[in-house]
Amino acid sequence: MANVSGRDGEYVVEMEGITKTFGEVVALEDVTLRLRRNEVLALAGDNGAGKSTLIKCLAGALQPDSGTIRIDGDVVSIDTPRRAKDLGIETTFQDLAVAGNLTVTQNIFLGREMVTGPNSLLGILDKKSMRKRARELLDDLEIDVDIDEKVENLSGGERQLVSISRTLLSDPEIVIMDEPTSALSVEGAERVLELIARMQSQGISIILISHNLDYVRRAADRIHVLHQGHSAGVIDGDDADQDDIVKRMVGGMPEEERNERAADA
Amino acid sequence: MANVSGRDGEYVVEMEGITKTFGEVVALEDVTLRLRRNEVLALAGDNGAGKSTLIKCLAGALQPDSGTIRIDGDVVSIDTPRRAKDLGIETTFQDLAVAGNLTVTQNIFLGREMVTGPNSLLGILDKKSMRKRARELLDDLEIDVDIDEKVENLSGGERQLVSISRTLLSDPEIVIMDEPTSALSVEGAERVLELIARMQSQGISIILISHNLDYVRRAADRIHVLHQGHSAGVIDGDDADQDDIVKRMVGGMPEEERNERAADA
Amino acid sequence: SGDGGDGDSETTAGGGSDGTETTDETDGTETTGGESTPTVALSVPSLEFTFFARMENAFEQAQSDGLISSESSFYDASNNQSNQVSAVETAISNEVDFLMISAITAEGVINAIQQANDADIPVVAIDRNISQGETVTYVASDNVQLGQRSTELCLSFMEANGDGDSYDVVQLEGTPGASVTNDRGEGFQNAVSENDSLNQLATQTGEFSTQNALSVMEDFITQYGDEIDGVFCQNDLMALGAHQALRNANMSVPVTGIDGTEAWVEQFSDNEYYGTLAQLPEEMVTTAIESGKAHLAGEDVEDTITIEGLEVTQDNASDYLSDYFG
Amino acid sequence: MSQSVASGYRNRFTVSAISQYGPIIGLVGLYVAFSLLNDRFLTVGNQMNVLQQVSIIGIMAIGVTFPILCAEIDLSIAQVMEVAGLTVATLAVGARLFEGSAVPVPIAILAGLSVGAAFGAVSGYVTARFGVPSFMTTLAVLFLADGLGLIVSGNRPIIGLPESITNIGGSRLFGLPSIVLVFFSLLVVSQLMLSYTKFGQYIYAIGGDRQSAERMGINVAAVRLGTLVISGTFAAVAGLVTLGRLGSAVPTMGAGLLLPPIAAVILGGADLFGGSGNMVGTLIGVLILGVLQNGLNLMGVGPSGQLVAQGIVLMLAVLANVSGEN
Amino acid sequence: MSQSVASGYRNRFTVSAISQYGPIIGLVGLYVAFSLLNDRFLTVGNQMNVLQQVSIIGIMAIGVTFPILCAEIDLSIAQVMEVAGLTVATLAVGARLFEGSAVPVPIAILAGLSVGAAFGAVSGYVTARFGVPSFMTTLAVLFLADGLGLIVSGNRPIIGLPESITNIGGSRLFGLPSIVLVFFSLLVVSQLMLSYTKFGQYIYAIGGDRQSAERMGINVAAVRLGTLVISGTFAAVAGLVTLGRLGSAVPTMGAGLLLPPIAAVILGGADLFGGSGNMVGTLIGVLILGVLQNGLNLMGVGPSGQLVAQGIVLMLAVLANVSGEN
Ligand SMILES: Nc1ncnc2c1ncn2[C@@H]1O[C@H](COP(=O)(O)OP(=O)(O)OP(=O)(O)O)[C@@H](O)[C@H]1O
Ligand SMILES: Nc1ncnc2c1ncn2[C@@H]1O[C@H](COP(=O)(O)OP(=O)(O)OP(=O)(O)O)[C@@H](O)[C@H]1O
Ligand SMILES: O[C@@H]1[C@H](O)[C@H](O)CO[C@H]1O
Ligand SMILES: [Mg+2]
Ligand SMILES: [Mg+2]
Repeated sequence: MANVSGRDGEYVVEMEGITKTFGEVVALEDVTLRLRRNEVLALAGDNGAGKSTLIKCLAGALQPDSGTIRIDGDVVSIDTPRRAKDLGIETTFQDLAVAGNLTVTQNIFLGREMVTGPNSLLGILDKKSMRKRARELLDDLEIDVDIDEKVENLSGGERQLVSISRTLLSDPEIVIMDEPTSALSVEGAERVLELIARMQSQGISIILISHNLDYVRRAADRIHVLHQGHSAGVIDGDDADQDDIVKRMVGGMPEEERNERAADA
Repeated sequence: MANVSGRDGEYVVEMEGITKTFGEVVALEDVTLRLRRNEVLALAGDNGAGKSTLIKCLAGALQPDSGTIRIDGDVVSIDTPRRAKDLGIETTFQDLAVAGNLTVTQNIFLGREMVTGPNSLLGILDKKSMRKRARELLDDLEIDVDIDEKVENLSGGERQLVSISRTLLSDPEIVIMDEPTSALSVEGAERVLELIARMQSQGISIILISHNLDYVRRAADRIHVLHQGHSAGVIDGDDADQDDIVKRMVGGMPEEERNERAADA
Repeated sequence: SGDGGDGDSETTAGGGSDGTETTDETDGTETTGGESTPTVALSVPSLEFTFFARMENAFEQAQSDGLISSESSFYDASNNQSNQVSAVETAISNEVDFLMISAITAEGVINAIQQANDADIPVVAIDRNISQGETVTYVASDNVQLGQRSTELCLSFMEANGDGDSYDVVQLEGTPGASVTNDRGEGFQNAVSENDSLNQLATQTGEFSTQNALSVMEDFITQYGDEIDGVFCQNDLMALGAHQALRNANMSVPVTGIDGTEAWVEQFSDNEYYGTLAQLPEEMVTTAIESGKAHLAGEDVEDTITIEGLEVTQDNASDYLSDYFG
Repeated sequence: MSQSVASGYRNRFTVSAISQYGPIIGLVGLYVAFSLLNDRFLTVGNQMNVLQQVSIIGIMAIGVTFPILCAEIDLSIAQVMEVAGLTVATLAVGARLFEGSAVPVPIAILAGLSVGAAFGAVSGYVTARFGVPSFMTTLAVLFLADGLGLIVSGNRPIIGLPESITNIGGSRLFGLPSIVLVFFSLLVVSQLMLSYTKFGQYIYAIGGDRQSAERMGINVAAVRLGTLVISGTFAAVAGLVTLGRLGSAVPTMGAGLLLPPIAAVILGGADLFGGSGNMVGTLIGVLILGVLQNGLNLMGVGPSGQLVAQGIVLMLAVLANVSGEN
Repeated sequence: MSQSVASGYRNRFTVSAISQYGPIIGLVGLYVAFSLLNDRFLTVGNQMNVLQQVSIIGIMAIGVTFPILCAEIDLSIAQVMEVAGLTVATLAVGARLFEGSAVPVPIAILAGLSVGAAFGAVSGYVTARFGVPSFMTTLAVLFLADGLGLIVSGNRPIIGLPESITNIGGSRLFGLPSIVLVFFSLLVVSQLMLSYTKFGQYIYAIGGDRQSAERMGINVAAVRLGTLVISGTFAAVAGLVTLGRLGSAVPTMGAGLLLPPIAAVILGGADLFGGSGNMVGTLIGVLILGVLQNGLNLMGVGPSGQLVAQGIVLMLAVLANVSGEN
């Protein structure tokens, strides 16, 4: 497998044998997920299947109980969201990580502010440049919100758009989006799909979680289905049919496939 | 218009000339919304159109700057969510009003606990009955969550399902659902649509906010479109075509219609 | 009143021995017979007050001099009434030979003292008395008297300083509700009513603290300005604050305190109208220890042993400092 | 709500034990350490002492647990405790403000408790009705109650209380000190109230997320007000039993009693920002503070050493608590 | 986060003025009232006094604003202030613990400030690293600092401080008291830090929602630690300028200084639960407390009346503040 990982290998992320329990609740059991370089991988599954838990392990928001994570072929331990960011992983969380008491501009730049002078904790904020850049960014994404409004005053969809726009600033290698369109209008969702396509064209590898199978099929190269904390197989996006996905979401991995796997091992 | 309101009138809710500003932001301007008895009225509109603001005025979570609200023909002032509940209005808020630090059962019953003995603030909780009833309720809705789990530990979709299940307990006259399916899987959303149909068949009048126009068209008798804080017309659900809705969402009320109205006045 | 002068102190009670000398006598204990180095406890209201810090030092001195055993404990109640009761209970648990206590308030330890009495542990009250229960003796200054004498000392300064026939004085009080505050206040009132030339201009609490006294004094100066002829402070820490406020306002009026705190007395060298009534906590401690031991030895001890306050002014300041802080 | 992830997802594991299992490690550690260091520590008598010593703080801590769980705070408890106790005493004896107009003991007690409830109602009303943070309203009540206490008592201790009053906090029943029985009864009642009434449930809901609770139809104002009335009332009960413990009513009896009860609640694992904690945790917190002080007292550690030891041990105890939770 | 709707949606209206416009109503009301009630209140001299009187609390309040904005608390400021001041004084004079080993003034000052920063670092580290609530870690530091203060000073005032030290808080510059200049300089620097640095921004982000801030990649631990180091350091600065204001170092100089700075911050409109507030608000809060006391002192209101008046006026002032916001 050495030839498919590493800097130029096939997989940019390999999560292997991930298990995560919360007390007695087994949220994930021996789940393996591989993200190919520059692909859009969708993660589908019923409510509570473990999708968010899985990507939180990759985003540094949770620590798996066991399993290994490889980025570009190297085993890494992602103990904080900061570490994930250092590894080039940018995440939009399902329950939006935004600071409601700060403005749109402040949220977009939080953690990577533009400063004049040396860039330390005491670096002087370049507020003007940030407002300008934020305005451009939102215009570019056709997001019509006041950049000086506090985020807690935004509508649900507006808040989600702000959170998504954050991913664009950091020049990431890997982008994870957990339900990025859930609160968006049809128009808004279309723009996010465009954004995903654009990111892919820039060489970014993307994990997309969505319950909207329409969007999933349009955007994804492959679809990884989770069922009650277990993998229920990976389907190629091109020949994905809605029924197959739903069947796996509801019933888990088809018998045949499971047998195949067992035989492999 | 006296003949169409009142206890037996056509409209169970009449919100007239509602204006709501936040500082300089005009979230709603002179919006009129009427909910017919026993209908499912969808409220559609782009992100930030003012949908949530409008229904918050009806749910007692916000006070409009001006305008009147009639319930069953009587002008009412709904100054708190408690008042709304007293008027028979049950609401699922977009940013889920749930108590994360309490269990599923506790959340379902919060504010209307079963008690043994006199029902005051010091009423003794009948925990056993509540757990039983909660279990039944969730089974009935095919929601598979642990009733003793803290709600903050649930997945996004599970949390939403718990919030929705609350509406069923209080025997409401009017139910407002703000994006009830946003975090739900296809399966979950179907169950909510069934639930809406069931409530309608029980004589409940419903306001449904959703960005999923598919669901909207399936569930709604009429669709009220909001555009940038203004009404953009009401469309009959039966002859609603997606393009018309989207056009109104994006461009507001069609010129002709606006002129008609002006002529009326 | 108005004695003082030399550094030697007198005790009015015949039964008390001269405390200052006993400290030097390492074999002093044997003269009392009985248990030579008893285990004792001393509980004081709060080490916030320099006065009690001096008691702590005297207590440690007594320990190292072998007057009391090294197991003896010193308790600081941090001005917390319940803490003091707890300290007494602990001392009883530890079965000390006798207990010395300076009660935060005379009444606050009634039950605790009752418990000590029940456990047959002798109690010596020191500095602040207790209102009920059996005590071997009460070793203290007379706080009413201290208040009166310090006020009158202030009056004598004012008379020396000015030439009018009536003098307006302001008073800075201690912690509201504390017995010393009430007693010294009473002494102050006595002085005012007994001396026709003395008028009370204002009274405010400085809570026995330097910075509160400073702020209050600043406000007094704003309000009364030159009307103020003198300042009586219920302790020396507040006198330090009053001094600072007066200095900042370029005023110079007599200030008197109570306690004989080193830092205050050191201010006297360039101010002839500053003074204090020194209490002698070291002597109180040694006297209390003597009395307790005498009681254990079956001797009779006077009910009260008053340690006369020592008037300290510029005249005797350096003697006082070298006698007690040298 | 802005709770860190780390503390969130283990809840299931320890279920409700989270805030009981954790804090107890610190307490057990203290018990082991002091038992090894001092023979008298683990005696029945001393353990009884500890219970008695913590009861007043304990009662106040239970009371203030209610507002804290509800994301409120009550800074007035020490002064309310004081004024309530003074009111009972002066009314029963017919002294000071009520000179000559003594009332029967039950009425005096009722009046005292009403004073506590009334102060809680004042801050509770302004907080619940106008949205003024309880930090500020209870701070204002702190001043009010303190002033009223001085007025009621004329700034002086009250002694000669009828036995029917002092017995409440100062007698023994079934071999146990009555003050301890009062403490434990209130503890049990309070825990039952939290666990089994709508009121208790609403406190957690509001403390966790006030806006959600309001939107779910809870009468938030009534509950917020209620928690502050309870803490005022419990403070008054603490004042009442203090009369029995001290044997008198002292105008400074609340001094130093603001921080310990609140600290005990937090030490017991409650979240200062509301929504989690319980009375068992508070009990453990109270015991940690009490045992620490008692043990150090028994060992005869001097005042400065005691402060340093308290600081270090407290730091270790909370560390043990927190790592016990994780 | 669980902030009520009512307070949320007006923010836009008053933009950042929300916590400046509101609280100022109470302050203006106080100014009007006292100006009418007393002629001397509005004189330049008295206003200068007020500024001086509030400076120490003000410096501590500015310092503790940092942790409060970050949803932390610092209970140790009063004791840290004390021990830092005592360290500077004893080192510079070569007294007490440092008997005979005086060091140059700059080194003494540096040592004092380092003591403050070190205590902040201890509580900050344990809080940020292990998730122990800062309420508990700073409470532990409160004890530690208090104990160390006793050890350093031997509990006696230290006088005879070099002018180079007392001038920092006790001289005049451009006609203004230096202590006021220190206060205002720190205020300005702090407000700039909050408004214009990443650190300031992160404080608000963490105070508003710690988990989100962490997920957005902020080094939450460093910022939490930082706020507590700042409040420790500012407390040490307060201790340093106190030496100048009092003209001496008094072991009790921190007494009663825990609550006022924190109260000032909250009174100034900051949220005790973090995420909103600023230094201008803190200044207003500090002034409200200072003016209230000064005005009542000028009017000669006695201790109990003063407490009652403070309670009532404080309640009215916060009510005015809150209604000013809405
Ligand atoms: N902190 C926690 N404590 C206990 N159980 C948890 C916790 N977090 C998640 N779970 C449980 O783990 C399971 C997986 O949750 P997860 O959030 O990963 O689901 P999901 O696939 O993202 O669902 P959704 O589509 O609804 O967002 C759920 O059953 C959930 O209840
Ligand atoms: N508290 C507030 N303060 C300031 N502006 C607000 C506030 N609440 C809402 N708004 C603004 O009012 C407008 C309408 O918001 P609303 O939440 O009603 O939109 P919505 O139609 O529900 O959108 P979405 O579909 O995204 O949920 C938005 O522009 C929003 O930014
Ligand atoms: O006698 C002492 C001192 O005067 C001290 O300053 C305050 O407490 C008193 O008991
Ligand atoms: Mg999820
Ligand atoms: Mg909305």
